[in-house]
Amino acid sequence: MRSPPRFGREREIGARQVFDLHLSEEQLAIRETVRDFVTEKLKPAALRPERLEPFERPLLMDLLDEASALGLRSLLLPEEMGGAGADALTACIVAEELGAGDPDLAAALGETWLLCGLLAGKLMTEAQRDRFLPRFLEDPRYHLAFADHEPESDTALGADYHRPAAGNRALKTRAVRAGNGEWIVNGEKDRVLNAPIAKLLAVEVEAEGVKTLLIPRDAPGLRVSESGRELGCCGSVHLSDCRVPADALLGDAAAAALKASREAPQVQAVNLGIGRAAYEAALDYVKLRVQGARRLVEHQAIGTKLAEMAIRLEAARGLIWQAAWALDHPDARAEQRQSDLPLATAARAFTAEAVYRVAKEAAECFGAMGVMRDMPLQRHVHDALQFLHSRNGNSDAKLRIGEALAGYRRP
Amino acid sequence: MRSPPRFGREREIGARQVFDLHLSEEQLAIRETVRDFVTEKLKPAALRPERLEPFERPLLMDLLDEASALGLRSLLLPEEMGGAGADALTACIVAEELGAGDPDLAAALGETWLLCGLLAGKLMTEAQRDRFLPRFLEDPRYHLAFADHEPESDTALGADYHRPAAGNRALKTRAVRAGNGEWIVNGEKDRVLNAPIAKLLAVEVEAEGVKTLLIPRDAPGLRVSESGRELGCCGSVHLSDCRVPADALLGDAAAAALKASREAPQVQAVNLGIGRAAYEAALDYVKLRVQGARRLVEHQAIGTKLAEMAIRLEAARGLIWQAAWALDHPDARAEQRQSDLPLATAARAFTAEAVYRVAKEAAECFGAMGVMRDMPLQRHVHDALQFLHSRNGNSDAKLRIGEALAGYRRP
Amino acid sequence: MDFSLNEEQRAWQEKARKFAREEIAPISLKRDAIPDPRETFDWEIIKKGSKLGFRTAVVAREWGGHGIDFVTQAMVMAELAKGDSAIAKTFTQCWKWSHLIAAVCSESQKERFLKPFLADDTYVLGYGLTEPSAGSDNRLPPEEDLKAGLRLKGERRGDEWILNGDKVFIANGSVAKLFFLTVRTNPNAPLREGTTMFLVPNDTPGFRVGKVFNKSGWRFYQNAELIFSDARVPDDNRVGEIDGAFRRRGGDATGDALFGALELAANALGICDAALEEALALARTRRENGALLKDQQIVQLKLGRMQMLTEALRSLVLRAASEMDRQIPSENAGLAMNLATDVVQEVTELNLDLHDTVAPMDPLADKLLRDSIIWSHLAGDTVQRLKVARRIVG
Amino acid sequence: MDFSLNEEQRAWQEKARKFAREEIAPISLKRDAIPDPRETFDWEIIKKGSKLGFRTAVVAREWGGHGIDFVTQAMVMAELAKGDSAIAKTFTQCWKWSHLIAAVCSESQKERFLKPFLADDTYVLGYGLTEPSAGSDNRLPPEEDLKAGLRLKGERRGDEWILNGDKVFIANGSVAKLFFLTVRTNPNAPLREGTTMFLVPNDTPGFRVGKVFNKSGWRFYQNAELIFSDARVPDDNRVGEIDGAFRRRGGDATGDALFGALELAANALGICDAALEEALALARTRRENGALLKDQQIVQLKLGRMQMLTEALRSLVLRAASEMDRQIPSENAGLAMNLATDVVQEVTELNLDLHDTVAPMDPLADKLLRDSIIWSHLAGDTVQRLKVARRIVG
Repeated sequence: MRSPPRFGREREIGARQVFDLHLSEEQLAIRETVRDFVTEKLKPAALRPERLEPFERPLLMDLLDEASALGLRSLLLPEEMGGAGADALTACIVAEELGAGDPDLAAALGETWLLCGLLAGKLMTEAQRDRFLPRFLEDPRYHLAFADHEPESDTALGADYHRPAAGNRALKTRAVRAGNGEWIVNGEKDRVLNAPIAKLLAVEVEAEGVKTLLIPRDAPGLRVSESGRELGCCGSVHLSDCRVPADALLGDAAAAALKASREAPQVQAVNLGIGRAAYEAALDYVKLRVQGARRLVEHQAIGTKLAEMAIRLEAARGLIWQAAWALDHPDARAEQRQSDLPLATAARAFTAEAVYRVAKEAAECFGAMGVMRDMPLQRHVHDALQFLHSRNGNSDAKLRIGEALAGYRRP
Repeated sequence: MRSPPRFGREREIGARQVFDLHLSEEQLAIRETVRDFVTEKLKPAALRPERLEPFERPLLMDLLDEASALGLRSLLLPEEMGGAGADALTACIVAEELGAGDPDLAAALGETWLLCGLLAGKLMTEAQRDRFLPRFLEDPRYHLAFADHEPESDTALGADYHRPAAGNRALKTRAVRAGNGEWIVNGEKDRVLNAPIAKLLAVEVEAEGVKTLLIPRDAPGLRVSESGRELGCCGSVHLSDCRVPADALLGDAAAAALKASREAPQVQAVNLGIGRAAYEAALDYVKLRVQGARRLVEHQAIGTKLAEMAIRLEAARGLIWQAAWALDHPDARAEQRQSDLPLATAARAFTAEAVYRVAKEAAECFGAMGVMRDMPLQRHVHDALQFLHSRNGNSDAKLRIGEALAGYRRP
Repeated sequence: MDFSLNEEQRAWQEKARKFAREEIAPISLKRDAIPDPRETFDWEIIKKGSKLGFRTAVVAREWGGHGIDFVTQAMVMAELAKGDSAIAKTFTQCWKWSHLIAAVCSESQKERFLKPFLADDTYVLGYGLTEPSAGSDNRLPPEEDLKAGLRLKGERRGDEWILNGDKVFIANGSVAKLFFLTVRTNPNAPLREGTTMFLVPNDTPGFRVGKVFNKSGWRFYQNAELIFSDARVPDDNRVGEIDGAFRRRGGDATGDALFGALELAANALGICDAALEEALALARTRRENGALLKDQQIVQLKLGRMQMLTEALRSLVLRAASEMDRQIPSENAGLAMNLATDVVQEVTELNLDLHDTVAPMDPLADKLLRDSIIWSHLAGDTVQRLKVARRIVG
Repeated sequence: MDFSLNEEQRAWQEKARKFAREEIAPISLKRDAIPDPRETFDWEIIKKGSKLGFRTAVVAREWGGHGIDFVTQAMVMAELAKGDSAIAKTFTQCWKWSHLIAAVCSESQKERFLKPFLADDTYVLGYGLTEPSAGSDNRLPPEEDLKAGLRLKGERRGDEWILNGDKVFIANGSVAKLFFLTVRTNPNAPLREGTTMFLVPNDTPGFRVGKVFNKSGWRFYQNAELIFSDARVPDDNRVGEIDGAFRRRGGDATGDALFGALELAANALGICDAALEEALALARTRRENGALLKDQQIVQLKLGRMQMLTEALRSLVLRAASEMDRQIPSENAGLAMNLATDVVQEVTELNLDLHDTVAPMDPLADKLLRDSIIWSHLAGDTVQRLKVARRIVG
């Protein structure tokens, strides 16, 4: 059993286990810090008109740097490696706060802290880590990306539900070994979060099986193009006889671990932040605005709507935190839970629907202002839609859960 | 700060607080015990035809006694008084298990353990407790009831949302003092859970303000009639010059505390048990039944439905447990939570809708068998409906939440 | 474009409305509350309705029936169902199969069955498809398993067919005088090519009624188990070709297959009307904390939604019926059946919800909801939605 | 009961369908993608449509228009909106107020405004009610606060009225040549008794267009701020009686008030048709892991639901329009407007959902959904539902 990392302190071994929803002092402290940053700096910047357009929103690099300077870029990196050593729950707490301010920045920064924790903490060889860590820690703009998706590839379960995968699933990005041991990579990846800002990319390739190569941004033959229709800072990675040394190869466990990280609860926490921002904006508004000689909130229909919004967000938060905690406590689940529910996927499906509905209803409270591009509400709706329809969407998530509930294991 | 009771052991003071979803050993043990009882005895009995009819289902008194003998009747009674000293979370865990077996029995037993914890643990004077406890502990059929609702009384917020209460809210059951200090009570209470089996009733009366009297079942002038259209074992209490001694009066805090107990999370846990029973029945069935040359669960539509059911139940459980935990930790909430959400009410609203949908969709998986009275599915749908439409239903719950979110305090 | 009813249509609607209000509604809750499912049926209401023409309304005029068109059928079904959905269904179950008698039976079969049907107020019809382990597979035969589906076996012996096996959940099972039964006559062929239809009177030797199903809704309406032990049916009672039960019916684009869809949609509409009427009456008279319910926003919103859904369903039902009368191919009847499920359940749930604060589980609101739940497996389950959707996607 | 269109109705429908397919749809996504809201408008498409009669379609024939009935209006609106909802709305916004010109303007006003409107392909109309802090209060004036609602002030000075104040979100605000404006002419009376309507040409001295609103959907359609600083409007431009703006309109049971409801319902129907068409095309051609999308159950169920909702809406829209043509009082237009909100949003959400695995935020699916969100505040918010519901509960 691996000892789960805790934010700022190792967990006491042997402490009596007891159901407890208290956040730790450290979690409260970091939430406070991030919330202040969001309120004072991120939110005002995120509400500038150019950030309210739906696509091609420039990433707020200065604020990304500031957030990195708070230590967030290395949030999940173990303490002994110079990171904050936070656990998955703490990552969710931080991601929600950032997401309430600016989901693009939250997604970008979250991707880096997630990957640095995973790569350095678990997947790299010691030699790889020794090369990686100093550069990562020294350079405040050292970001990370994981390139798995390929154009025209079919990653949805869809037709293969409850059947062995068939069809168009083989990777087209291929790596072959040169005589000197170098890897020569050719192919294209798209929908890669952080591609435009990453200095190191973990790239999934076909090389007699699925393997993962660490490719620096400045490797010869690697080119990145930005794409505008996704949340966060996304792009395509073009690899044309791109050469990396032999020791760029990660171990065989890397592919599965990186794939699993796509479903990290912190991603849903960013979305939850969007929902919270929309809900809080609506709550503030309906407490002020008068219609029919009463404040809006004093109308039954509005009070009911707000209650439903608040309930949905609280339920989503519960599922996300539960999934995060389960990630930190893999054994606890096996021992004590009867449910076969894949919690992270369940949290994704629930949160995506909940937040979209919250954002839409929050916008409705604002009347015509809810659809104006210079107001934040339409952006919340748009961002929530992107979560609802990213990574093959909720239909795919539910099919995956359906398989798990039936005990079906993909061969 | 009151020290929250723990099941079987006092909580370590000064232990480091950390978010932890582990159930304690004691919680796991009691869950196991109750689950065995439900599987082996309660469920088979509950599936007998006479228990599948919608109304006037006879309470399974023998099994109620057996469950009492397991110590459940005094689940929330503090240990030093001879009870199990469990916390609200443990009560939810037990209530869910019982609810999955037979919600009527769960509701009846839950009412007794809730009221004994509240009355003896908090509301009775020492003298009252000294008289009450020996009788309660000795008699395995000593059950408790709280009589607050009156015929034709309007307890829904409805027209009074966000406005001071008006209209028809005053209690009609009145108590007056006789010369010898005795209370003479006249009036009628209806929809009283456990009225037909309770040996002691806490009765809300008007006596220059709202007061609560402890009235034994055999008090002269008290008569109980059974009513069939509610879940659990319900009835009306008729009081006609009913006389109780002066020391039957509870302190002034009792009225509010008993009122608040109506919203105890364990009540929603019973409902959650109904949803789980329906879901588990459906899951078993769709894994077996073949249609279109595939097991039902291998159909996308069914897999999707099951996923949605499982997610909803998990989210409901999260809210219920959170509400229970918050009840056990009143200070934690004040210190750390930003939400004004009344968690117990939120858990009720969410669970009621979630379980009804789960029960309905589970029944649908069974085709025509889902509507047959000799099958459990229609009973689950019916029971879930009763939860959805009890205590003024979800519309009222949401209005109450709406008021809380807006910071409105009822004068 | 004209939505108004002609004089004859209005007359039938009015007659049905009056019968529902004066005769059906007063007994509806009482029959529903009877615990034994064999006892819920009432021949008196059937006889009364039969005398008014509701049992035989769709038999062609040349055969002595009333030959009402689909729009009239839809309106009458909705009116009757507003009184009691299950009683309405008992009548219209006869319509479904009098369609068939008239359309595909031989002259001699018409003489032997249609005439007594027209003459006898207690002659009701049943139809048997579902079997203990073949429900959905009959309605949507799987492409991957050609032998799935029904197993009631029919073997030819001289001029007779010997039937062995069971049917379950059979409509009007314990009260019908005549059943249309689909029987597997070629066990080695796929469902659609090995099934024959027979007319089986209830006094057929070797046939008996088993269990009457104890349903949560539609309690008046009898669904029963039919048991066949060497039951002997003359070949004269065979409908259409041997092994041709499904072939025949597939060719009819506006006939009985669509009628079944329209029937469920129109019947649901009647339940919606009943629920809306009950809800409006409550909201307009009940006071809560001194104020009429109808003056509360959330009550208004619920009532508005109930009416919105009901009128959407009514509009689609009328359109589908009108298309059927004009033989215009369309998926609207099937879509109306699917929509009916969503609408009737939400509308009856909202009605029960509005009664929340008045009393626990208001008996009428509870009954309307229980009746509506029947739609889940008849009209709105995955199979019934896929059937329609697959015709749309092509 | 007859749902079919007559020859003239079909001809208009066909003309609209062709124009939408050949002229509107090809420019729809391009205009939508223009970032500056002042630049999305395109006079060419307006001129082309105007020459075909779409701008002036509802002006009475005796005044030189086409006088198409409500059923035709509904069909044409749906067809145009299938090409682009916002372009369709630009045309039909003129219908709304050409109803008014014809119905309530004096002969001299008709001469001065209706004639130029008919003669000029770029003469479009606008209407102004909403103000910075009075939206819902105008649509559903509160009983508890009689002075709530609009504040644009009009003061009589001789033969002129002096207007001061702002209007916001005004339809066709930056392109209309003539506005119908409601103005508070008696600040001491409740809204319904102190408001007068004026015809205000866009070259009125003291009037100017302010901000053009940057909407997320309906980007082609111009909503603008109108600013009045001592703007001078002759009393000849007054419509109806002084302080009578609301009184007049309340009396018209099937006219412009209902037209607004029908317009939103029919326009939404067009979006649904576009979404369904896009979704079906995708499902029929796109392969996923080797199999066509349309062969998957969940895809079939989504498409079936899209069509079910769309046909329910179409049926209710047709029924409401037909009732309006026959002057039959009914709440169906309002209910259709409410239903349109639910339907158009769910249908466009399902369409976007079906595109999930293909590409992030498919541009057309995204646009259709953004357009549908507009319904939230125009047709489906609490106020618009309460307005209809209160008429139902009485």
